Amino acid sequence: MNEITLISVISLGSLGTIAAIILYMVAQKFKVIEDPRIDIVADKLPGANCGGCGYAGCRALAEEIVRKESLDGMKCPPGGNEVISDIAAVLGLEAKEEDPTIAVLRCSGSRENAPPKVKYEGDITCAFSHSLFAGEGGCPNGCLGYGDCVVSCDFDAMYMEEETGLPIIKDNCVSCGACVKACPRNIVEIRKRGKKDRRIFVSCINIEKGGVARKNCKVACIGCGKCVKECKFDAIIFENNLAYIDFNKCTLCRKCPPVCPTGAIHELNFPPRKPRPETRTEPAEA
Amino acid sequence: MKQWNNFTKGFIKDNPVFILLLGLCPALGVTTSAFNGFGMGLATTFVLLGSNIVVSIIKNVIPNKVRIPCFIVIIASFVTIVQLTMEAFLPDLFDSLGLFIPLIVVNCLVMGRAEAFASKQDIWSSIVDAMGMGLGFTLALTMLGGLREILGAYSIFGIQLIPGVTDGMLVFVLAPGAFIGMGYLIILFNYMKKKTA
Amino acid sequence: MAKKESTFLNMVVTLFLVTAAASFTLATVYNLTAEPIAQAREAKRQFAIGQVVPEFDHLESRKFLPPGGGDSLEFNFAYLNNELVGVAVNTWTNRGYSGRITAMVGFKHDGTIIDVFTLNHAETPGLGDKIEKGKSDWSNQYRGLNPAADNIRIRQDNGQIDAITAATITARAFSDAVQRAHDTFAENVMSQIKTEGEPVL
Amino acid sequence: MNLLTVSGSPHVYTEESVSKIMYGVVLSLIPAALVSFYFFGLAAILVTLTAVVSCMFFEFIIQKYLIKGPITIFDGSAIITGVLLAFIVPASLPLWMVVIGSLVSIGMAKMTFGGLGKNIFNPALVGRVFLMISFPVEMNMYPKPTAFSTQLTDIVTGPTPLAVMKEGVAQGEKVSDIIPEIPEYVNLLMGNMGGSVGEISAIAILLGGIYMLIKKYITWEIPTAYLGSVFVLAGALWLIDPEYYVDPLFHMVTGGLMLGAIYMATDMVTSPMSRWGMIVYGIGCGFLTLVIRIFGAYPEGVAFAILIMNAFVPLINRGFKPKRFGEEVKNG
Amino acid sequence: MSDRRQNIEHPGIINRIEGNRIWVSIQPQSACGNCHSKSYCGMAEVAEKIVEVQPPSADREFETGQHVMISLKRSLGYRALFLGYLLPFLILIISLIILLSVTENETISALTSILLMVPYYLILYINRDKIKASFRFYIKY
Amino acid sequence: MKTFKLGGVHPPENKLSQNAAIKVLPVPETVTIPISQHLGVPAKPVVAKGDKVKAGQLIAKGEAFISANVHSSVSGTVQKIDEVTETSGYRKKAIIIKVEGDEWEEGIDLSTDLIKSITLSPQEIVNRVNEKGIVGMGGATFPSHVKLMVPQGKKAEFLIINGVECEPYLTSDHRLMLEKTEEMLVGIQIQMKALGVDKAIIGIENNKPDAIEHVGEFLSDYPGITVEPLKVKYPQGGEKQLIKALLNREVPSGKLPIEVGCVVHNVGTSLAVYEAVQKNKPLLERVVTVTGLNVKEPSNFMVRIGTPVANLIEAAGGLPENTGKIVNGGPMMGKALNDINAPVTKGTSGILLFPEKEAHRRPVHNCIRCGRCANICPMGLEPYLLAVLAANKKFEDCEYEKIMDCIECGSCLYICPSGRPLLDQIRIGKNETGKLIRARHK
Amino acid sequence: MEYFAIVIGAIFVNNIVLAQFLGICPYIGVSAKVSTSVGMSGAVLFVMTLATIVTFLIYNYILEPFNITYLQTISYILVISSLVQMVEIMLKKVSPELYQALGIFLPLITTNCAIMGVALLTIQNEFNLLQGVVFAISHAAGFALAIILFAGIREHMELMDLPKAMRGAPAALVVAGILALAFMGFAGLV
Ligand SMILES: Cc1cc2nc3c(=O)[nH]c(=O)nc-3n(C[C@H](O)[C@H](O)[C@H](O)COP(=O)(O)O)c2cc1C
Ligand SMILES: Cc1cc2nc3c(=O)[nH]c(=O)nc-3n(C[C@H](O)[C@H](O)[C@H](O)COP(=O)(O)O)c2cc1C
Ligand SMILES: Cc1cc2nc3c(=O)[nH]c(=O)nc-3n(C[C@H](O)[C@H](O)[C@H](O)COP(=O)(O)O)c2cc1C
Ligand SMILES: Cc1cc2nc3c(=O)[nH]c(=O)nc-3n(C[C@H](O)[C@H](O)[C@H](O)CO)c2cc1C
Ligand code: SF4
Ligand code: SF4
Ligand code: SF4
Ligand code: SF4
Ligand code: FES
Repeated sequence: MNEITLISVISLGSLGTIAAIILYMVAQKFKVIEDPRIDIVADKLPGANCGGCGYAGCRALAEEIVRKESLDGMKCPPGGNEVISDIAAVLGLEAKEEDPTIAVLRCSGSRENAPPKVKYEGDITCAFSHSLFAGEGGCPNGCLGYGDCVVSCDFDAMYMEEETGLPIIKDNCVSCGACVKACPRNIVEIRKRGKKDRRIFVSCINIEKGGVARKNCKVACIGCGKCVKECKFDAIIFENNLAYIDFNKCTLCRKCPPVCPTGAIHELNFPPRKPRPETRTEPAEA
Repeated sequence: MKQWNNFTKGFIKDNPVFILLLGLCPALGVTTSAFNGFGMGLATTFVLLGSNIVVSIIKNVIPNKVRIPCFIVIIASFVTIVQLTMEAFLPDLFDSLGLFIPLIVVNCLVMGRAEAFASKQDIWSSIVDAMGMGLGFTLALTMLGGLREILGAYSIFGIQLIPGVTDGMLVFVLAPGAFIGMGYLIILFNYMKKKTA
Repeated sequence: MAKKESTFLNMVVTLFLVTAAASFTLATVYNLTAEPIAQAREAKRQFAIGQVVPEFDHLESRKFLPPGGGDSLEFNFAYLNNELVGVAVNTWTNRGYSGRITAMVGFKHDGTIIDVFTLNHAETPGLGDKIEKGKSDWSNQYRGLNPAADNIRIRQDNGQIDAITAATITARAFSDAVQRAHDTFAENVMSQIKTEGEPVL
Repeated sequence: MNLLTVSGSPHVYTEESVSKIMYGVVLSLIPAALVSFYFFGLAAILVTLTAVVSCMFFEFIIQKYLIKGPITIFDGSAIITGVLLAFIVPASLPLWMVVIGSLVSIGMAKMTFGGLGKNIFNPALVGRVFLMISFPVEMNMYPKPTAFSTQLTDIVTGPTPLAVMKEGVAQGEKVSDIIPEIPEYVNLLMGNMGGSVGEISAIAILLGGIYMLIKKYITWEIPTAYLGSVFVLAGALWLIDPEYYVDPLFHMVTGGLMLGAIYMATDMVTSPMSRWGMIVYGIGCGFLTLVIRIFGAYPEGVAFAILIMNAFVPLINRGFKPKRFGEEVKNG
Repeated sequence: MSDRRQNIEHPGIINRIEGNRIWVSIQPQSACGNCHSKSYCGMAEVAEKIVEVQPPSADREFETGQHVMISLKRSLGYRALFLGYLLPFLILIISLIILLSVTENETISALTSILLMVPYYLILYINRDKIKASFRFYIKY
Repeated sequence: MKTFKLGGVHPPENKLSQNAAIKVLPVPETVTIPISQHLGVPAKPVVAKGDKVKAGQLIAKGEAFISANVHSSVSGTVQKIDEVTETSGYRKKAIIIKVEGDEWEEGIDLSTDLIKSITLSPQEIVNRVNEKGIVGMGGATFPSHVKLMVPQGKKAEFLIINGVECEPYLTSDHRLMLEKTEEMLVGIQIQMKALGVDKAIIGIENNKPDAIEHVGEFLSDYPGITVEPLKVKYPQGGEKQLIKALLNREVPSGKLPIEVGCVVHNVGTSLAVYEAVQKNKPLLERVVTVTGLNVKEPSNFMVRIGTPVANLIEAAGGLPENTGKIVNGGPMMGKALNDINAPVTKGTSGILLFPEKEAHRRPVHNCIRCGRCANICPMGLEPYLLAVLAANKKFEDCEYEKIMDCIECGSCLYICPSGRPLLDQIRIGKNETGKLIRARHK
Repeated sequence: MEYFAIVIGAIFVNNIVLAQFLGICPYIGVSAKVSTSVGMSGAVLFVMTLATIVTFLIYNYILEPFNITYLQTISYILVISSLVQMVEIMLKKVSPELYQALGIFLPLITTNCAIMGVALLTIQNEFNLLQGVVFAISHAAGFALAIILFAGIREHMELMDLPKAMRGAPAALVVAGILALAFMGFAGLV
């Protein structure tokens, strides 16, 4: 061992040890209390930071899950049950299956069904036009069609359809709920996806009296109550001139849509019906 | 297959420079030519490889709490080795990389890999990971260096593209060109990542 | 994850061992590379001297302070068969565009410039780096000039050297370095050389 | 009857619009353009045309294929950028370099940030500085003014008055010895000197400036603060040592100062909003211009000065707010 | 997030409640913390800091584990910066310059001025109660 | 000439109807009287379907502190009390009365004699103003009795009468000052008595020289009242701007005029106060200007509250063929109407018709940061910033930048060369910021 | 005059971020808010100065005399990283409140290229102690200038709704590029 080596080993050895002890003390003081499982859980989450879970972001949810050591009431809309059960496996917890959900638009007041009576100009947002007036079609509850919801969707799951002036929700919706918050009129609702993606819901939220509602919009729920009578499962609630189908009770029996005189009850992703003219009412004569 | 993914992820999907934005200082500082970028990339790869190997070998004998100081020492040693060897055998490259060789020690890429990967994985995975990340780094630096060299001097790896014309758009050899080139390459890589994903 | 328990003693020991091992390795590498590094440096110097003086078989070096003040210049007296074939002066200037420029200037015994060679600089690539031999022929202008008779300032300063386009500053600085070499040469060496080839000092 | 319109108040609007302002500015540039066409002839016309066309072209391409947004090339802002870019390069610049400058101006400095109104740096100046550093040789050769020249090649070039002055001072010559090498003030004022396409005639630019002031396209604060601070600072230096520092008038009429102070520093997109902010910004521009002109490597500092101050604009806007109503209560 | 408010805010989690006193733990980001690749980067230490906050109005109830936003007057942030970094910096360099010109010995000057940090921190330590009184954190929501 | 200092714009004045004397509009067949025509809590109906009512009879009672009584403007039968589509298209409660004859409630003095002597005590005045449902006629329809009660610890020094009428087109206040001069002046004295002040200043913009002169002629009989001509500049009539112009006092941010010893009332309000106090007449009719470049006979009408707007337009020569927009109020602050059958309310100062060509917003560009909006904002705000902060949902920053000080005068949107929807976005910002602030104080 | 040249050179001509590419990580990472970047600049000022003094001592009194300068890199990184952390730990010990206030005001400082680079450059330039300190302070000032300017721009850009592809790092780098272009105007000042 020559001199240089000796000096090197001695000087660096002592320097290094001193420095390292300091570093160690620091590490000691700034103990990273973070549970390593948080990282693991956060890794499983999709990382969309959409806030759909009700926490500030994916990491916040991870922290919460690890802290509570339970998955009660925790959901990750974009990741769905898969992610949650993944996490459950990692943490050795039990995951509760949540029914998959999706956003639906509860208004059909397209340009054709609710023709414009005035023309709106100004800031192209639903928020402002809602604060200004009832909307071009005149329905004070209906969709304004300026797409605040579309802008709020981080998952590219919505777009505005040009002819109808209504937003369309695509199948890749992860039900994060951003659009629900964005809509000033609460038109978007998160509902159960249903078996085979089949859904039945009243596509109207207008609480005006039937005649008034009908004047503005051909496909409004006019509060006639026929569907309520038709439903065998008490799934339809009637309040404020408006029918609402409770998706927890609805069995997708498809009895109610045909009885609606205005065709306000929508059924999605069902196979086409056999024509049965006697029960079927044409939705809204012109 | 898994190792292969580990190996290739650093090229585009997790490219350390353009996607993860690690070690931007050397990426900007030394890439006046494709060759410099390449050299720096290899030097970093060497350090990465060396420290990953050593860390994963000794990870079990190091008390957890002094792990960071130990990693620092190991990494710094490899950096110094590169420094000395390069000065001895590639003096010209050593001159043009200058300050950025010792600065490999603070390159987040190296420390991050040691801490996040090598200290947890077995030695083979660590090697694959180091090679993949290192080559991704090298690729990025060579690309940026190549871009700057082509635009800034109309040459690539020192070969003139237009005979007789030596002065390109000088900006690209200078500081602004580094930033601008990097900015647009990041866009390109984000785009490619999206495409491949 | 490391499984080893962290006690103060084993930590200090580990740390010391790691650093000691590191420094031992480094010292070894250093010892191994010390020689090649020195060689590389020497080769570089020899190469630069070779660029500015004719073939030689033996060198003698001495340092002189330049008359204008500042760091001393290294004079390399090159001999072939004990005849002085030229003096390679390692000169500098601080008037460059960015940082110091160092260059080797070869003189004949009477102060005529044999050739010049840029050693180190931080001038702008593409502009000032044209003082490098590999980048442009610009520096060949100095060949054969004798600063005692010729004005080696650039044209803008009423000399006879063409400046580099758009890099006047660098060109001016380079001339300053050559001038410094010559001034030192004239003061310390020229007076002592009587005839061509005679060994000095 | 057609549908009634519903909108928030107010229901009346000014006649002014973005494109009206922009075309107004283009109009005000005509005197300067005429002078330069007179002195630099066909070359100047070609450079200007190339810049305008390529700026509009690049804006179109980027809006159509990259941003995929509305196409607004006729709002006039790209035209101004083109004209001004042409005005601050030498008339002898190869046209392909002009095209590169336009690409940088529009593509890098403007569209990168989202187009009109969103850019942080003055696009034309970014283009010029980019060219200046990329092609130092070509950007340093200025054609000598000759009336109605149609020559395109082998134009006689020479240094600008500022370059002559800088070079002279750098060699230790006295200012009074250099002055004779420079055209007389009347000529400088009219534009009979070496320089970029459109910057030469202080008079023509002032005319345009006055038109813009009357039309309220610009406000007085920035030009006044800019020119004023240059004048005062240069004057102070001149008083200290008139043989080393040239008189302030020289600084006012040479180089791109007039064009910069009236057209470039005033670009509303890249300048502060409040009055005091503008004044600070103008003084900053003036100070930096002089520092670069006198102490830096470049003979001309206007472009750099304005770009650097552009970077300060967000901070200035934070620091200098308009006076709020009811902020400080002074009851009379 | 832009930056026009008078207060600096930081999210945190309530760590401990004892009667009227509330401690909130916050995780300051490291310098590279904004960088989305921090998980790759070992330099990005995550160190927890625990802050005692001013009890908010009595009618609000809190529980441990609750996410809250704590805020501090911006001017206090600058004051902390001054006391924590700028003042020692000034002491360091002023003493260095004075010592250099007096002693003309670099080692002594450098070592002395570094050692001056010790009394500085001591003074801070002695005054810690005063400092404590002036730095008040509030729970915003 | 006096004016406020910060900002301001000068849109074309277009006072087309300034020489049209006030005409009394015939009583319509039915009137629709909304129960909420004022700022504050809606009034509660005190009549039921089928009830017979007389003109001047109380039909809805304002029970809260900030609320106002509503009286029937006609005699007839209550047809129904129902939600009717309001001018905005939303549905609000209103009392619909079928007109039968023109019978008035007892005790209302319908003569035109001028009664000068003020017999009531200040407290009685305030009560009377409250009882008769007087609200501000200057646009904000703030219940006037609230303003006449000086809060404890504050002292009123000046009563300021807003005769500025700075909005283009509108002329109702102008005509009122010319035709009901003395009634207005007595009304001012009543308010002075109620407030206990001895100085009142009527501010009138200089584009109404006849009004300034005419009112001036009577002043010798009314001590303490002065007239001050003001430079023509919008929004001179904003109360903060008016106080600044007249007294050079600035109402501090977020405070009321009383903070600087002032109470501001409109000339129309003064007339209403006169009628309520001296004649016992509730607020059931008002002057409305019907105007517009295409309108055949731009006119000023005395209209019963509840009359459909369509009737007014008919009386002014009918609805022009190419009407593109109908505005309730002035062009700068008025609301665009959804429906031409909407009723006139206490706050309707004008009906403004725009031809199709001028009914539209300009094309929208990116903000070019020209700073004009900030230059003309009479509150010294930075509308471009507020708008973009609001659009980005940064409401805390909005608060810091004083969005709540915006008086929604519309000058910024008027001036912006890029046609940015500045005020639209600022309104949303104010809304949300307001919620934020209120939530914090909860 | 020599010090003047060091100062001007370090702040404007050879700005540490814009011309020497050191400290790019904090430039991109900590520049979201003006106040944070001001705070960060203050902290860097202190740490850079302290680190320069300490490494100066180490170099001149250990490495150089014992002829082991090849251990420069490894000893610097050890010394600087423990120093940086020691400052924090000291603060925490002497005044927890102060430390906490800093905690929510500032990110932690870490050993980055800027600090390490300046320490190395001081030695490379063969400065004496005072020159070295002035050099470090000036570089810290240059860092502050770049990062605060950029924080202002970034706050502004946040409201500007940039094209999606540009947001984040690309915009930061293009702005840095243009800033570097503009700073070239200071060329030749020293
Ligand atoms: C980025 C940049 C790099 C430069 N590099 C050099 C250089 O290396 N050498 C030099 O002499 N001038 C350099 N300059 C200075 C300019 O080219 C300067 O205008 C020129 O040297 C003055 O010469 P002139 O008299 O030919 O105009 C540089 C300028 C800039 C902006
Ligand atoms: C809650 C509230 C309380 C008010 N109290 C008073 C008051 O005590 N005295 C007063 O003179 N005005 C008072 N005002 C009236 C305002 O100052 C102002 O005149 C009214 O909002 C209409 O103003 P504008 O038409 O300029 O918008 C009050 C307004 C509000 C909203
Ligand atoms: C921008 C703006 C302009 C206004 N212009 C007038 C006006 O011209 N005339 C008027 O009487 N009130 C105007 N007002 C309303 C006044 O601010 C204030 O509310 C009114 O004079 C108070 O009197 P009142 O309660 O009797 O209505 C305006 C308000 C604003 C915000
Ligand atoms: C008074 C005025 C000055 C302008 N100056 C410039 C300028 O110097 N450079 C430029 O590229 N555009 C200029 N423009 C045009 C426009 O504002 C510019 O293209 C925007 O910066 C692009 O967003 C100017 C416009 C006006 C109205
Ligand atoms: S449609 Fe609505 S719920 Fe579905 S992903 Fe988009 S924002 Fe979320
Ligand atoms: S659903 Fe709601 S947010 Fe979406 S367009 Fe309709 S009104 Fe707007
Ligand atoms: S509407 Fe508000 S922001 Fe706009 S000018 Fe008027 S007060 Fe200012
Ligand atoms: S007036 Fe319009 S374009 Fe000008 S700054 Fe305001 S918002 Fe922007
Ligand atoms: S690589 Fe330089 S600071 Fe991160």
